[in-house]
Amino acid sequence: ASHSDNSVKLQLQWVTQAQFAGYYVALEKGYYEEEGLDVTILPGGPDIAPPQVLAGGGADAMLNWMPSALAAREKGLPVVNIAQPFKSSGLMLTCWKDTGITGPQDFKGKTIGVWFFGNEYPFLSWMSQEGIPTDGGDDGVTVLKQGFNVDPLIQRQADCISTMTYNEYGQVLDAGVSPDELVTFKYEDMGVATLEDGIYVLEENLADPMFKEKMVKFVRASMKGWKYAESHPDEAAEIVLEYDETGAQSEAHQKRMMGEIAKLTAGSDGSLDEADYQRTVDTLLAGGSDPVISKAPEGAWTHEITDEALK
Amino acid sequence: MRSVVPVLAVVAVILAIWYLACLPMNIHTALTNAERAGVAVQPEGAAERRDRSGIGLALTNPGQWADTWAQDKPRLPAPHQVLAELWDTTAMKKVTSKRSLVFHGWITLSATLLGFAIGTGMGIVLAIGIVHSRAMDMSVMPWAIASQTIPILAIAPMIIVVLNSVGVQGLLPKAIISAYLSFFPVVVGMVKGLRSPDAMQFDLLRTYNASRGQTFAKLRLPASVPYLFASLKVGIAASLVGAIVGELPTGAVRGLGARLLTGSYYGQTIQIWSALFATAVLAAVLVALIAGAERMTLKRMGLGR
Amino acid sequence: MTLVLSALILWAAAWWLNVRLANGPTAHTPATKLLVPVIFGLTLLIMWELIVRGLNVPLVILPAPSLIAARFAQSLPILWADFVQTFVKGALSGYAIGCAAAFVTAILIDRSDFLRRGLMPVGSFVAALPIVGTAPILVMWYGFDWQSKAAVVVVMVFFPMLVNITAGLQETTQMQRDQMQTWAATYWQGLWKLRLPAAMPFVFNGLKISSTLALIGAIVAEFFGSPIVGMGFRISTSVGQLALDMVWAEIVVAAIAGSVFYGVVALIERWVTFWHPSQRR
Amino acid sequence: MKGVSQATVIEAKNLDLTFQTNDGAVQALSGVTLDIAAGDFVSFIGPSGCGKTTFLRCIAALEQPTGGTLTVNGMTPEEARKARAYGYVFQAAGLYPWRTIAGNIRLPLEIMGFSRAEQAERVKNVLELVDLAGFGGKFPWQLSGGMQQRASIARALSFDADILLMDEPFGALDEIVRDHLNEELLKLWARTGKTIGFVTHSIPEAVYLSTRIVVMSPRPGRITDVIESPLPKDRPLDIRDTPEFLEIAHRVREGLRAGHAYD
Amino acid sequence: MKGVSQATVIEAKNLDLTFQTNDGAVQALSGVTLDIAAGDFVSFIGPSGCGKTTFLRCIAALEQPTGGTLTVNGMTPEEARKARAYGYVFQAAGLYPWRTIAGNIRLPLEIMGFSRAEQAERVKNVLELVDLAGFGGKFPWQLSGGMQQRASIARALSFDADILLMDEPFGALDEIVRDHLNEELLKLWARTGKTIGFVTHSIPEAVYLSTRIVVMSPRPGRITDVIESPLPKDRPLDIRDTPEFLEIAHRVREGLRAGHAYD
Ligand SMILES: Nc1ncnc2c1ncn2[C@@H]1O[C@H](COP(=O)(O)OP(=O)(O)OP(=O)(O)O)[C@@H](O)[C@H]1O
Ligand SMILES: Nc1ncnc2c1ncn2[C@@H]1O[C@H](COP(=O)(O)OP(=O)(O)OP(=O)(O)O)[C@@H](O)[C@H]1O
Ligand SMILES: Cc1ncc(C[n+]2csc(CCO)c2C)c(N)n1
Ligand SMILES: [Mg+2]
Ligand SMILES: [Mg+2]
Repeated sequence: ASHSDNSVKLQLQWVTQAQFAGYYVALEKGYYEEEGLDVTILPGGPDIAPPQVLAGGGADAMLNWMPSALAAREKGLPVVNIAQPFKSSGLMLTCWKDTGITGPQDFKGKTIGVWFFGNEYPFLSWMSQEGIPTDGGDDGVTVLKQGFNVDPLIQRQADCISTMTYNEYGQVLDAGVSPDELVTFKYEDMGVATLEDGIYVLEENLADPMFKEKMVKFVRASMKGWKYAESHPDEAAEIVLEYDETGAQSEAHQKRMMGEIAKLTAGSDGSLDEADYQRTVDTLLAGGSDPVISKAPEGAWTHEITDEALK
Repeated sequence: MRSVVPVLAVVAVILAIWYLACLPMNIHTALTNAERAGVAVQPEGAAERRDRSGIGLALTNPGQWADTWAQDKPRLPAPHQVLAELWDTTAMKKVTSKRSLVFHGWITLSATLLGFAIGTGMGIVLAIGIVHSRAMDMSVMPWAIASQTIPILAIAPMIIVVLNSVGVQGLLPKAIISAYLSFFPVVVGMVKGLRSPDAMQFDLLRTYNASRGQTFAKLRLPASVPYLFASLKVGIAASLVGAIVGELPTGAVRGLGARLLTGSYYGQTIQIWSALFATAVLAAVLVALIAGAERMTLKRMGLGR
Repeated sequence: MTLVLSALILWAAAWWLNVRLANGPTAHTPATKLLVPVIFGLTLLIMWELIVRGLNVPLVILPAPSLIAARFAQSLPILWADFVQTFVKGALSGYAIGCAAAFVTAILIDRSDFLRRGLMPVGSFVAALPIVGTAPILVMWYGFDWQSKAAVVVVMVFFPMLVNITAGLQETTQMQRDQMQTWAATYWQGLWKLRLPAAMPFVFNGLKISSTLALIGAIVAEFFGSPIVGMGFRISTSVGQLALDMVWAEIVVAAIAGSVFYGVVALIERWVTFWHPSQRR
Repeated sequence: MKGVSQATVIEAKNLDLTFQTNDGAVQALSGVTLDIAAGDFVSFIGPSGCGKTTFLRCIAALEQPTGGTLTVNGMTPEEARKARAYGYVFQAAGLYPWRTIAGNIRLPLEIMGFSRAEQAERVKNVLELVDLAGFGGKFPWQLSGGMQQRASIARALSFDADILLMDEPFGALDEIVRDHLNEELLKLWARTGKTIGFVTHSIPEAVYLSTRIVVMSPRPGRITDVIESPLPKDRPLDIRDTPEFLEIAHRVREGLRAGHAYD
Repeated sequence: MKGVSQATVIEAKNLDLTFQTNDGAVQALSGVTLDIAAGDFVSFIGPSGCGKTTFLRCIAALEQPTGGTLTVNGMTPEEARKARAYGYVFQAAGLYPWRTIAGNIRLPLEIMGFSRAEQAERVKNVLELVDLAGFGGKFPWQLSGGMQQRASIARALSFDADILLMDEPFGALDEIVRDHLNEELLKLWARTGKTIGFVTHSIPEAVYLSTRIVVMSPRPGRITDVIESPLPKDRPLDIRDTPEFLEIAHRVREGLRAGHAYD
């Protein structure tokens, strides 16, 4: 492929929302333009696998959770992490308090909603660490493939569901539930956190210096966007709303989301922390009978881009 | 026209049942809300009520009925809520607004129409091939049937990605998915139609020593028109479904399909229902348009009676 | 490039063979009728294989048929469990309920012209609601397990069945109905002995259409929430894991199951409507 | 046979029937007065659309006259139908393709609640009567048109109604087969003494079969002539070449021509 | 008129035709030998299934004989068809419902490549010939059965073929209309001098129309009798009540009966 032009296509892993505020801010504020880049942001959705889009040449870079990206790497799609704007994980399980759940061991016999599509790995490895089978029964948990809203919890079809601190948890509260009625388990607190929203590209492209240079500019501008978003959350949320073409987002929701997102990006300057990486890999390797990755990956990340960008 | 009264009667009954159904459907949430607001309900505690039937709860708590028709994110929105949302997102918004259903409807419609055109064209060409070539008939027909047993939702993302990788983006991928759904009814109907003249009508042309092309133009084609229209009505509805399915894996940004989907991410049931109804209305309008064209054409051809 | 070229040559050769077979003296034997589509299908498969290899299409975009076959063979137990969950529990039960409900409704409608004129337009409007919209709602109402999938299937097959049965019940000629009258037959006798048998070709038309809809409906519904088994579940999660070979293995199962289902209904049709001109030869 | 003073079976007085259609009212029958005695063989002949079928349908209570009176065996047509007074044979055989010949003949018997044994017995008898013994197990489409029509007559005979109404039963058959069935029908009539109302388009057929020929004219359907046949009851086929026969045929033709407007 | 030695138009020698069906071979024609001279009106009569239609179709090259020879104007039927030797009229009018009457008549002319002006001219002429002037703009279903059949004859006449083949053209019409069309057909034949092959089931029709009547018998289809008509060319309708007419009719009936096995 020719990387001599200055266009960059970024595949998001979800619909337009404040989770991706940094990129929209960089676009809106002209940071990309300043770098001489012409950036297109492609929203995602439940039917879009960003690695597949990357493989098909539909995008130059993608956002992905690391478990999913590492799994893709083992499947023969060599993606490489070039930057990690999210320092901490926002993933958690949210349960009704009145189910009597106080700790992971109480999950036995309960029904739990989990996101699949490559996002089930952290949960599975957590359960295997706790020694809880995931195939139903009184001693195990019954797993549901959760859709992308909080209905299963509200309707009490599940005792616990997966939520993101910045999104679904807020939706539960919006439904009128007070935090006292809920128990939450953050993966971060349980020691099973895996890295989320990183920027990935195809390994073969990195061999091309032109492409590398483009990515350097892209990451630099993006991080500038992120930092601006962190310090101006309300403005960032409004920018996101501006770019949402579905017209389905509400302002209140996006502002709150931006507030939570800022907490997750806070500790990162964009470069991947090797310790976080190692913890993610360890968690995944500890996964149960059907592990996400069977061996520690090689070359799944690089500091070359961030080193250059942050100079 | 004779149907107006029966239709109204049926609609009235459906509305009544609908309102009633809101009671058991939404009562759990209504009670929880009431409890949070400090109102006494029977029995107390959401966990307690969890396995109770909605009907029983509705009967024991008549005080909360009104709330079942006025929730923000109800399990079953009440008809007036859906209507209000429909009104709000069509008449009250500029058509260029992202929050206008007309805007989203237009996006979907354009993919539908393009897909319908492609699908119909392909279907007709395939049907012509099938009636003129035994080899094609025998090889293609079974696979055309099999192709329809494949869940389109499963391959739609792949179609999008594959097309994307060869540089095709935007309207066309959606239209192709929509064409995939609409070509089949057209093939089936058109094959039937092209074969509908009886042996005598073919013999007649043979006594005139007519060529294959003449037989097609003068006999097969006109004879197939009624069949074609019947298929087109099925086909346009299928196209619409295809366009919506095609919208899901394209980043779901615009169109009625995207409305449905984003509505479901945020549990916006009212938004889902109004998008659903907008789709059904769109389908009804499209089918009615084709039916109108059918009436006109058949009348011209002396077939409309 | 040579692989792509050989694919094209293969296409030409197979087509030539099929033309010969279809127009040859054995064209009307059952063996040829089976052979021709099989050759066509095989040709497509081999071309797929050659092109995917020839153009080096990445596995995560389009796997070669050989890989799909290998995955299929390795995953039989998983595929079987998914099949039972989606087809047997979801699709079949929904199909049965939907068809039965349409049947009862058709007879109600048949007795009342008022109901028919009221229900048919409303019904066709409701039938135009796309499943991608109704499925999430039904999953929300009927839970994650097969019941909600069956409900989606019921909604999908109900109206096509209703239309066909109603049309079928109108199928008798004035003369046949008059005949019943001269014998002073009751409504139910007329229904049972005349109109139902006469409606059978239409009923089966509806049953065939619905058979393909049923499986698709059950699979699609699983996209919107499911237990961790089922064809739709597997397809959607496998896409996320980039296990495209698994996705296609499930699609193969769906195509086989759908075609066989259709074929079985068509066979029963032959047997029940043996008397209809289209079934006689 | 009681000569001219036989019991009256069907009595129509001043019968009117007007259909309301989208294009306005169509008067199908106007002032039709006719008595049919027990054992009569009455043919109705007239141009297309003159109301022959309509009159037969009135008798069978398939149509409701809009004026005049009509009694069958002293009852209303409705009551007569419930009393199983008629067998009706339509122009097309109208056999159910999913039932065998025997099954088709059994159909009215099932509906009328005959016992199984009785059903079998009667089916056997009428199959013999119409010369179809041995064909009971065949399906209609496996038989020629003439055989199908015979089966349809057998079906109308199976429950032994006193009145047989036949609406162009042989219209679709070729002349030779038709001749043959005409002969058979006469024999059957002689043997059973049923009262027969018979619609036809063919003058020779009407003259050959009937004791009375009713000539009708269209718009509005009226009876223009009723011709009593002087032919003996026993009629070989070549009676059709005798002068008496031709004389009657001529009279019928004249009557027809009088009321006819081409197309 | 050259008396008996007119030019032979259709010459069949020892024609055989066997259909291969799923239930085995059906011999539809066996050893059929017949000469038809220019200007002849030949009727074919015989019980259902005796091969009348098949023979006509062989002449029109719609069916391929399996034995014997058949020439039309000294050519093979195929060549004769390409030379537009025949007009063919089927039992049902078979008009295309999406074309007006004029459009239907124009159909063969379009196919044969007549000029626009010529087409219009010819359509006008044949419409007058069959008494349908003024109905050209109507659709078939707006006409009565008899008028439709006349239109179908006009269509066969439009391109002025020398041979007219008619397969039970009036079978579906009622007797009065049929009589009328018979008269018209005779006039047309007299006026144009065409050679006509005519299939019918009706004995009076065959006798009334033909110069020669070919009687056929079924299984396998053979010619059992060829009757030359002594009737004059000019035939009023009531010629049918003359002894000569009845004499021929009787002979035809006997010939038919001889070869006939009921059903
Ligand atoms: N159900 C109906 N509604 C309206 N008009 C009718 C109906 N049935 C018959 N007619 C009209 O009544 C007239 C008499 O019809 P009928 O069928 O009795 O004629 P017919 O003598 O039996 O004719 P044919 O010889 O063609 O069978 C016709 O003009 C016909 O169009
Ligand atoms: N295409 C065919 N395939 C097989 N058998 C045929 C075919 N066409 C005609 N036959 C058979 O050939 C025989 C002669 O048929 P044909 O149609 O010529 O009879 P016909 O004298 O015209 O009879 P009808 O008076 O009923 O029209 C019949 O036994 C018929 O079943
Ligand atoms: C198809 C698909 N499903 C789930 C996720 C996981 N995920 C990442 S961000 C996000 C939204 C949170 O509000 C979710 C659910 C994904 N990436 N792609
Ligand atoms: Mg009638
Ligand atoms: Mg014939």
